[in-house]
Amino acid sequence: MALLDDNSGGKSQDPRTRMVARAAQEIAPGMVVNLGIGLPTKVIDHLPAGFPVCLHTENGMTGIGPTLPFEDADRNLIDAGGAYVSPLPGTAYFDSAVSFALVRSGRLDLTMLGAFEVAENGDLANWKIPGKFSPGAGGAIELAQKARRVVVLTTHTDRKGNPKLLQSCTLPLTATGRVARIFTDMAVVDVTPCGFALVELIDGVTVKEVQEATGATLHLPDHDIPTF
Amino acid sequence: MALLDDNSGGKSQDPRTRMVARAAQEIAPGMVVNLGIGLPTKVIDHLPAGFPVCLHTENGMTGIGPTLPFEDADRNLIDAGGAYVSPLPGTAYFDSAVSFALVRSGRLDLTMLGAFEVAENGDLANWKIPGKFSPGAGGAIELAQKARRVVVLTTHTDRKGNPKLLQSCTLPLTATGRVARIFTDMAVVDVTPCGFALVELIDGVTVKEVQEATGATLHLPDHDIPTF
Amino acid sequence: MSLPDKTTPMEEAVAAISDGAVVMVGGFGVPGTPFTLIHELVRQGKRDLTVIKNDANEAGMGIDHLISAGLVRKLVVTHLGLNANAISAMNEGRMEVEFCAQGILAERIRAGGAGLQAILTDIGLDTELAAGKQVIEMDGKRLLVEPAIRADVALIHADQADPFGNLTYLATARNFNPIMAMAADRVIVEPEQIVPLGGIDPNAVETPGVFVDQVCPLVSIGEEYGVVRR
Amino acid sequence: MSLPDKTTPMEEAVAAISDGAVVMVGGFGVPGTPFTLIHELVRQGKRDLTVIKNDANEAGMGIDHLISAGLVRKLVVTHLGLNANAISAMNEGRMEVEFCAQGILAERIRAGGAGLQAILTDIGLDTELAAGKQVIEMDGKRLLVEPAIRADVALIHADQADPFGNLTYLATARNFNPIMAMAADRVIVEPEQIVPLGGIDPNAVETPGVFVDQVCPLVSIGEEYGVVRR
Repeated sequence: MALLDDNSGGKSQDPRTRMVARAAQEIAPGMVVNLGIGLPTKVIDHLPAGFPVCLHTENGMTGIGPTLPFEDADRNLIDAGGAYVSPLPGTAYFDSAVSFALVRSGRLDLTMLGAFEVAENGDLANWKIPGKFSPGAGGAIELAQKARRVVVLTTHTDRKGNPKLLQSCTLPLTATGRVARIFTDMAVVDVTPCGFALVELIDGVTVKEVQEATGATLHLPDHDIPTF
Repeated sequence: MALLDDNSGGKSQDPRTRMVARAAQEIAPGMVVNLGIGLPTKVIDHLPAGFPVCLHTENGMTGIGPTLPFEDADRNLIDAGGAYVSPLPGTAYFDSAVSFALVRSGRLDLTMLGAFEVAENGDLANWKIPGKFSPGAGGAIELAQKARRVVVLTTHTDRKGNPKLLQSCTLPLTATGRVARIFTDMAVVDVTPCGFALVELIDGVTVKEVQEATGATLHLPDHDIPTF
Repeated sequence: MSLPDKTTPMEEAVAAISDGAVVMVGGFGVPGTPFTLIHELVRQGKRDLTVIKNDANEAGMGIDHLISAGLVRKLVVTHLGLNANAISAMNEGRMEVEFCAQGILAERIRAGGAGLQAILTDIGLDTELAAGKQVIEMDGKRLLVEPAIRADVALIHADQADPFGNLTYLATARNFNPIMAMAADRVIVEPEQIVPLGGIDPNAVETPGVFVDQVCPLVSIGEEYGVVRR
Repeated sequence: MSLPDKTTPMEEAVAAISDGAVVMVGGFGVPGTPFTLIHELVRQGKRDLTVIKNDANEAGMGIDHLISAGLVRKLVVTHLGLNANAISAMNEGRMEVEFCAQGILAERIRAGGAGLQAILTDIGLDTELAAGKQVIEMDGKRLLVEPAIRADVALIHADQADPFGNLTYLATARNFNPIMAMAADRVIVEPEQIVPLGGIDPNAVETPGVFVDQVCPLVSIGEEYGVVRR
């Protein structure tokens, strides 16, 4: 719950927390939203209490309420990442077929996903590093391919400092041309017909630093770049 | 409930009632059975009380109990023919997709259907008389094509006295080669690789009479023909 | 987090349906038929409709009001033997009729609701219902390609609804309602009862509200919802 | 009319599973995983199995016991990132792994349960999951043919069962259980509670008993069904 303070008061010093808090603003009232495993799940902690949003988890639930501590958990109630969650008034449970019916038939307004790589044409790779780590795609292929809007939350570079925003993906794809926006620990970047466009910067990060950490050209606006 | 007497005591004078009572004996304990609209539905009245059978109706129910009079009917509970039925302990309701999932995936041991025409190769026509009466097939195509065993209940001839058991059907087909046995108001006839085989006769009907009312050769057994 | 309220006056919900719309209508016989929504559709005189429904109801009931008023251009149906008006309209060429095997109609609608493009099945392969349909071969077997069906609007009758649109159904009034409630761009529900958010056990929800667009309060359950003496 | 009793001792139900069987296993993470049936399968040492499951559980839990005992020839799965044993068995070639998009695995199983032969979908068309799959054209669009999946046996965890096999599930323990409970030649259920016939509201039944073959009483709900501290 400490994260909530970052939302209501001054900005966190931690760039990842700022990224997550900024991503939370992407959610408009009334949306149906799926938050992918990992960083995206943390977005839930940055939504104001009572915010009108229907959160979906692909293991069979709409209307996710706050995450629960171990002591209060219901053994039958997890999200797709295994976190113990709670119901809201109006929650519904359903099977895995219905859960993806919702995704594929266009009832999901927004999904936020993690990434190994994102390309400047909107391609996404997040399920397989051949020979190293192949966890499987879970529900990511359908989420990426069918949500009305797909955004990515990711560190701007991997642990070795290599860029994750690239001219083209090198890993097996999850979906092609579907990513609209990327939230990182340095910036907000849009995918446009011309490639990556820098939209916002985290306070204290320079355009030069972001460009150097990016594996493709960042198009700049002709106005000052807002910070977050 | 008067029909129950026919089952427990002497034989009915009405050949149709005898046909229905005879057909009821086709149901073995433990079966899952669908009774088609019309004559087949009446089979339910000839099952002994508490007989272990799971009756299915395609509008979304397993575990059909006795038919109810108007006064006791539940407005939300009908069978596919519109009769008011009752639940049993263990009844389940489900939607139309699940209802036919059950049929197509082989969970239906037996269906009893009505017929316009049956051919000696087991073809069935019961949904369309072009230019005259085209009610539509409802669920008959799937019932006829996928139930493990398909039997037909029908008068031996139509209202004008024309045979309904034929060398080949003249009307649009419901399913090909699926009918195993036919119960009529004259006889029980099996569909065999050699064509129609006379299995049983209603008391008082002769082989000659049945053959004359049939539009294809009736193969006879080399033993006496039982009556019912 | 909280879930939005989708309660809408029926007149307003139906007013947004266009002439020429493709409309799915729940129900199998009387149970589950959205009689009040149908009446409002007739009252507003929406025309040139394509109606997708299991059956044509009976003369003087349900979608027969649409058919008799000449508002139905095409009917996709599995059975219409109980409605002489529908048979006449079909035989006289006043209404186009497309017959579908009942479970395949259900699966095509479900496929539409599930965001699939089609199903492959051997049902009806040897019947005239297969005429004109694409056939493909898989593992040496011929199969019919049965395209998914979606509608512009689905008219749904439910037992209970909460304001978010979570729904329950009773007995055989369920039938086509849950699958149609997933397969339309706009899903309009007439529930017999509206309960507060949280009034339906989340394990008992049959149609998750996320599929539902408008929940229209019913003023009363009329005679036509009742037991029909035959 | 009355409905038969399908209560069966678990040892007997599992004994009838053959070596080499294709086995569907319910569950998504801990909820809905039939841990006790899995233990009995390991105890009886059934081998050369093809297991179809959403995920590989975690090391030391659920189907990891089958994998670690070398009883799984092939695993059809959507995600196994939480089980290092499964990843090793895959990487070292001791177990064949077929990945499937999660919702498409659900739909292929559902299609098997619904007696359909395949579904057509655009999901995964531009990914390596499409490799080797049949592609057909419909209305000018390329679509993948995803064949239906059926199993010899499905192992199901339910909340309540009656003796006929009508089932209910709780919260997110539902997941793949209702669809797998329709898609196998023999469906074996471990319910947390067995109630008398009539003890489940017929409107609340999630899996109709007609799909279920054996209902196996559970002696206890062990620790592994519980809340996992991470």
